[in-house]
Amino acid sequence: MARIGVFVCHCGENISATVECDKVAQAAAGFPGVVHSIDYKYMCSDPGQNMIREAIREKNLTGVVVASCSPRMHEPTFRQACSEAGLNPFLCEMANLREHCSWVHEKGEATTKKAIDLVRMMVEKVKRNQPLYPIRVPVTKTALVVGGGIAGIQAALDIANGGNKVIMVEREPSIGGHMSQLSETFPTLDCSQCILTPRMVEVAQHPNITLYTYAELIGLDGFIGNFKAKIRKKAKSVDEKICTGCALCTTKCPQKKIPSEFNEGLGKRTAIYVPFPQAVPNKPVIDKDHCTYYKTGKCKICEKVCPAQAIRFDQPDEIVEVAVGAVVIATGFTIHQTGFFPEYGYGRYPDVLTGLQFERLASASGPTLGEIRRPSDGKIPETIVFISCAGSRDPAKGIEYCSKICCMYIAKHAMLYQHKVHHGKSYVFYMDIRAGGKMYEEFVRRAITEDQVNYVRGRVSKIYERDGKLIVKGVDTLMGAEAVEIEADMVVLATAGIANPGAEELAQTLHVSYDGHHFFSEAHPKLRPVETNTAGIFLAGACQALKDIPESVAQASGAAGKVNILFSKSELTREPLIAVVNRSAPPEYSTCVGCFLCQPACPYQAIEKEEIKDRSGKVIKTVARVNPGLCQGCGTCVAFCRSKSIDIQGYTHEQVLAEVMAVLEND
Amino acid sequence: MENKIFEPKIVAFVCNWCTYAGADLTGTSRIKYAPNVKIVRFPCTGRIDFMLLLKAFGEGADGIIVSGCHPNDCHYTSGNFHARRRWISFRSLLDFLGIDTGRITFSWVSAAEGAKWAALVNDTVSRIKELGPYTDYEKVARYYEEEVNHE
Amino acid sequence: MNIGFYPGCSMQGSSPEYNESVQAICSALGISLIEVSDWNCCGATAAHNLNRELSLALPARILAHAAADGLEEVLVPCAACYNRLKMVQHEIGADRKLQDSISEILDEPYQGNARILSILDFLERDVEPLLAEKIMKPLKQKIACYYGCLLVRPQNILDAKRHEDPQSMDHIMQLLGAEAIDWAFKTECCGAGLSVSKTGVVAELSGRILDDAAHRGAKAIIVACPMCHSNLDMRRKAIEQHRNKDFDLPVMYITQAIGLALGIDPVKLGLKRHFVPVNLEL
Amino acid sequence: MENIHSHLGHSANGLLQEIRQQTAVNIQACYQCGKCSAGCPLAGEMDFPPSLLMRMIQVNKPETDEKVLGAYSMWVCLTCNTCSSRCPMEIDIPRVMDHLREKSFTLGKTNKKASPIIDFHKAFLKSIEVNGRLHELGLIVYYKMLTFRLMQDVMLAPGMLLRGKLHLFPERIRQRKQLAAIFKRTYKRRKEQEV
Ligand SMILES: Cc1cc2nc3c(=O)[nH]c(=O)nc-3n(C[C@H](O)[C@H](O)[C@H](O)COP(=O)(O)OP(=O)(O)OC[C@H]3O[C@@H](n4cnc5c(N)ncnc54)[C@H](O)[C@@H]3O)c2cc1C
Ligand SMILES: Cc1cc2nc3c(=O)[nH]c(=O)nc-3n(C[C@H](O)[C@H](O)[C@H](O)COP(=O)(O)OP(=O)(O)OC[C@H]3O[C@@H](n4cnc5c(N)ncnc54)[C@H](O)[C@@H]3O)c2cc1C
Ligand code: SF4
Ligand code: SF4
Ligand code: SF4
Ligand code: SF4
Ligand code: SF4
Ligand code: SF4
Ligand code: SF4
Ligand code: SF4
Repeated sequence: MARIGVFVCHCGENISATVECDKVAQAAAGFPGVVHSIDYKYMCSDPGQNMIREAIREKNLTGVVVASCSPRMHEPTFRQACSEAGLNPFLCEMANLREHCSWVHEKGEATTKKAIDLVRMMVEKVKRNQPLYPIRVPVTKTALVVGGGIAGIQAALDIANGGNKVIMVEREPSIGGHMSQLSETFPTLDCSQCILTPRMVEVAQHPNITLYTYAELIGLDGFIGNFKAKIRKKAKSVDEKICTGCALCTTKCPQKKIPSEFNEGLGKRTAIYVPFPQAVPNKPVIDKDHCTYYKTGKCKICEKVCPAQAIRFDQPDEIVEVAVGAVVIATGFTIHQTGFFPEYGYGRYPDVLTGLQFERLASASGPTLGEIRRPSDGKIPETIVFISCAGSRDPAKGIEYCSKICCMYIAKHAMLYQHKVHHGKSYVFYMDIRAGGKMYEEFVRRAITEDQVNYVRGRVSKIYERDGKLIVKGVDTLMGAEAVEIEADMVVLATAGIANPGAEELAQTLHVSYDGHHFFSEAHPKLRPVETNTAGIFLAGACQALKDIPESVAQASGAAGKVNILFSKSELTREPLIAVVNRSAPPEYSTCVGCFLCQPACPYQAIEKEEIKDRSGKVIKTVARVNPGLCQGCGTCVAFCRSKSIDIQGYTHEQVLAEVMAVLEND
Repeated sequence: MENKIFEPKIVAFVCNWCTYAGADLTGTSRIKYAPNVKIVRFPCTGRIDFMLLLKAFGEGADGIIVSGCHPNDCHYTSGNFHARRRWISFRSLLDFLGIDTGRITFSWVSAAEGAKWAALVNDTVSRIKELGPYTDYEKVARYYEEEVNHE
Repeated sequence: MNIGFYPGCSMQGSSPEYNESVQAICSALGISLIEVSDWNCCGATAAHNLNRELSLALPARILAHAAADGLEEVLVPCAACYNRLKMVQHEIGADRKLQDSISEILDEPYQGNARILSILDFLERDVEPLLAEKIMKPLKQKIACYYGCLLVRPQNILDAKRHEDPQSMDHIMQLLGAEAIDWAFKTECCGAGLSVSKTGVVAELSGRILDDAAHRGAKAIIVACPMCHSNLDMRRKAIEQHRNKDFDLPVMYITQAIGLALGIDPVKLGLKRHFVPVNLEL
Repeated sequence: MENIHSHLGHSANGLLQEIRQQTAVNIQACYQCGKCSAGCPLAGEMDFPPSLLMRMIQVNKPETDEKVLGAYSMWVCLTCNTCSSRCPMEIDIPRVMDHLREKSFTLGKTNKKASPIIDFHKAFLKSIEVNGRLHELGLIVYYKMLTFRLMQDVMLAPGMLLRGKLHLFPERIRQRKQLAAIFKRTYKRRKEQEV
């Protein structure tokens, strides 16, 4: 006989303001099988949990229903409490009276009635629950880090220094990401390369890290602790083991006019190239799309000049498969290009730049060796305009969110400009200055008060060119929207930061969710910001949302910490909410008829064939069997099985049916 | 009794990862909606076996909502595709049983779409109110019993 | 398919040359247009400013007549009429209640599904493909294509491509052999409806347009709107007085330019009706 | 001192709500970036540039609503749609201007400076009401009667006549009665709405 206890929570006033909790408890007391029913102010508090533990012991409960908040909030809490009192944790269920009832309905009879129905459903379900026991699976102590920007680098180093192996996959020929392109960094104005390069080198040299550059992840199977990753190493056309990095080839390549990605199109590179001097690894790759040989079959100059004879034109792409226990996604972000902005000229004016282009101009290693010069004619701009929120906070044409990093880098840019061009005039058109961070507001103030940057509050409506000047039409909204027209020599747009192209496909490869803007979704916006909803896959850096360097690094260390926790044991326990194929006594053995309709339906290849043999080893019957290590408990197989031989523990036919009947039970 | 406003009984079959969480967000965002709908949680819409929907109609439900993750966002890769595919063949069964397909709302609500969940519930409730109570349930119940006995 | 034709008041009144040039190129290319029967004025800015219901009802009556005439498409060369008709169609089309209310005012059911073609839609689709072989006198000049506001905004309702820097006239002019300059005032407002009541404003706004075009070396401005034309052509004296500067810059309709390239007699194209004489070396 | 608390009004039936209800434009979404004013070709003519006008409506007080209805801005607005085509929040300012014009006109609160503009519109409508189509000469004569701006544009008339751009006699449509009825019905509705 079932002996169920019901515990109705007020959640302070969160539930009791619209649901009459005492009535719910009274009603529940009358449900068949319920032997204990009370309501209390805070069930999750210590006294609340104690009430549950005591009731289990005193009344010998065989099941518990806590009618409180979402199970996504406190299921673990209450299951833990039950198990402390000796009740199998899977005999505890929660009725969601808060998120699904009290918070979404007005106070009234109907709401209390719905609460009662919700409790009845869970009581009927829990009566049919079975004790379940966690599943243990082994853990492969190697992490895969996808993306080698500052976030990926930090995560990889932290994991590796924790004594675990790391495989890093970077799409470009070098690691470093956006940080390697930056000139100086706010809020301290230290040189980006100077602080980044040592870490890049450390990654390359770390005994625990295997680095695959010019590579991409093309598949991921398996589950937490036991993933199998498929990586395509694109052919570099250079034998990395032999190449000495002398760079002779790059000086002789006749293809010299290819816009350099690293310099954001402001500089040129060759077809065989190292993206930048501090690249890691510092060995060239051949860009097949631009190489004369690959296009016409003639050239091979690089091969001729290479002293090490390292060029390999016929090198194929290579696919490697690796076993990993966890994944850190750190693929970063990208920015809108100026062609995105109609009213700013659809990218037609060469002296309208993106912030990243300005970084390259301001960088000592950039195409102008750190002098701010106009791309059109090489002149030093006397008047420069920075435009904030270009495409950000613009639901009409761009994105509705705030890109978060640009207010700060605009202040930095204006400051750098004033430091380099003392007599120059700089203007910043802004809507709000978002400088929340340690020493950030002080930094912006310094730009305004010390470096004489003119901040004008208003959004620019149009930019056009006239006689080599860029006419910027804005207003000063703090002057009653008075027109402000500036004849500028250069305009820098703080263009919106957006998700990387390919983020959506990557999310699908990894089976993680992503938001409407293609940023990867964290498991919980406040309390699980570095995890994804898929166990064993973590997030670091700007691929989750725009972030500056300190935040990217903090999150990366957080993700690395999570990975190291996972790797701290060689086995991990998983919730037993998985599929099982029933077994019965001979001669039937199982109601499974061996049709294997379920097998192709399973997205995790968890269903195997099992042969049932007699003593002599003769096969009597072939039935399905679920591999508990692989099954994720999605239940797809269940819906496919016509003979109802396969069922999900925790969501069995019987349980679900009982819930439905309980909802519809007439009153 | 006759004058009582018709308050339809609606069961929602939702997946744990997207729609259940989306409905949680509706709560966290304090968006109000009609109390007629009660949620039954599933690991994935792929788990939802359509005989269960028939059972629900047979037991007197006036309407049903099935909602899970958006295509390509299924926590389990592809469960929602299977559900979708099965739904297509299920439709003809509904026609056969004379159940207005308007009584079933098939939708996607992600964990971030709290407002969408509220709108979905409200739309469904008002549509079912227009359709009126479902009365043919004995016929469905009979079919369901036969089908189960047959197996 | 029959292409309907709504000339609107300006083409019959102050801008007969626009009408003449449209007719001239159509007959040269063998395209026939069917005038909407007993059409009325679209109400223009006036109705729009003072009486919302009237501003919806007047265009609705035009659409009703087009429907009664069995026209699936109506060419509306005047940019102002085009804009009003499109806006009204959009507004009424999206709103059942409004449809009922307008039907009541019209005293007949609202029928507004005809496809409304702007001159640019029409030229791009029906004229451009025929042009290549028929160009007799290429226009070898630097010209500035001026679109104004009414042909491109609101961009989503009018479905205007590259609304900040439209290209369709530029393409046609290039086909005719001209060099279409890149300039900044393609879609700036000329002052349109204020031309009579606030002449000073018009002089200022239109002046800026002339100034930029002239500054960049254009030898003519090409327009597709009677209001733009009258502001830039008829009111030239006022502009020149206002800016204290003379502009040697004729203003031609795109259809006149096409007509010239096709070798049609300038008189037939109404070119003699301009205030600023058009004597381009062609 | 008492004004300190009343800068922002809480009027429940001010212009803010009325515009939201009747035109579906939510002015609260305006975050005062000023882009509309920066692009508006007529902002220099206006007493309140478009963004400021939006802010005044947001303030939602009877006093500011009065100022808005008496503003000159909407009368010089040309519905060029520059503002709305660039507004990041897609606020349909021209639609708001329409509403303000009609309301201000109906309530007789129009700005004095706007009279010539309004008179021109009136004359224009009269011409359509009578003929079904615009008769420029008639329009100009009628307009001059309303405004006494006898000399303005007179210089243009001979040139226009000469070039066949001005017709002495109006073109008229056939179903003038039907058109007159349309006019009447809209005027009647307007009266009904007022009460
Ligand atoms: C103009 C500008 C100025 C800035 N200035 C500053 C500053 O002064 N101070 C500051 O703190 N922050 C600044 N930032 C922000 C800073 O750039 C970011 O915080 C930082 O780069 C985020 O690092 P990340 O590793 O997350 O991403 P990223 O730097 O974008 O790195 C991502 C890496 O992943 C790789 N990748 C992408 N997709 C894949 C894939 N599918 N497979 C494999 N690899 C992939 C990319 O190639 C890249 O190497 C600035 C940003 C901009 C745009
Ligand atoms: C009015 C307000 C509203 C907020 N609303 C939000 C919100 O809506 N969303 C949001 O994300 N964030 C919000 N925050 C921010 C949020 O409160 C903080 O981010 C968060 O509390 C920081 O957590 P913490 O653990 O770092 O610090 P704290 O919460 O301050 O915890 C520090 C703990 O350390 C203890 N302690 C201090 N010194 C010692 C010592 N020497 N020895 C031992 N113990 C010590 C303290 O007693 C305290 O328990 C809000 C903050 C405020 C002030
Ligand atoms: S158990 Fe949930 S509902 Fe109850 S007090 Fe805790 S948080 Fe609130
Ligand atoms: S020349 Fe040869 S060894 Fe030197 S960098 Fe090129 S490939 Fe490497
Ligand atoms: S073969 Fe290609 S990479 Fe080598 S030198 Fe020639 S163009 Fe450059
Ligand atoms: S960080 Fe500043 S500039 Fe960037 S989008 Fe946000 S408010 Fe605009
Ligand atoms: S579908 Fe059912 S009966 Fe068929 S093999 Fe799978 S478990 Fe067995
Ligand atoms: S529940 Fe079934 S379909 Fe889903 S993973 Fe497990 S075995 Fe595969
Ligand atoms: S552009 Fe739009 S958001 Fe900006 S001030 Fe104008 S109305 Fe407001
Ligand atoms: S529509 Fe009116 S307010 Fe908007 S930009 Fe044009 S003139 Fe200015």
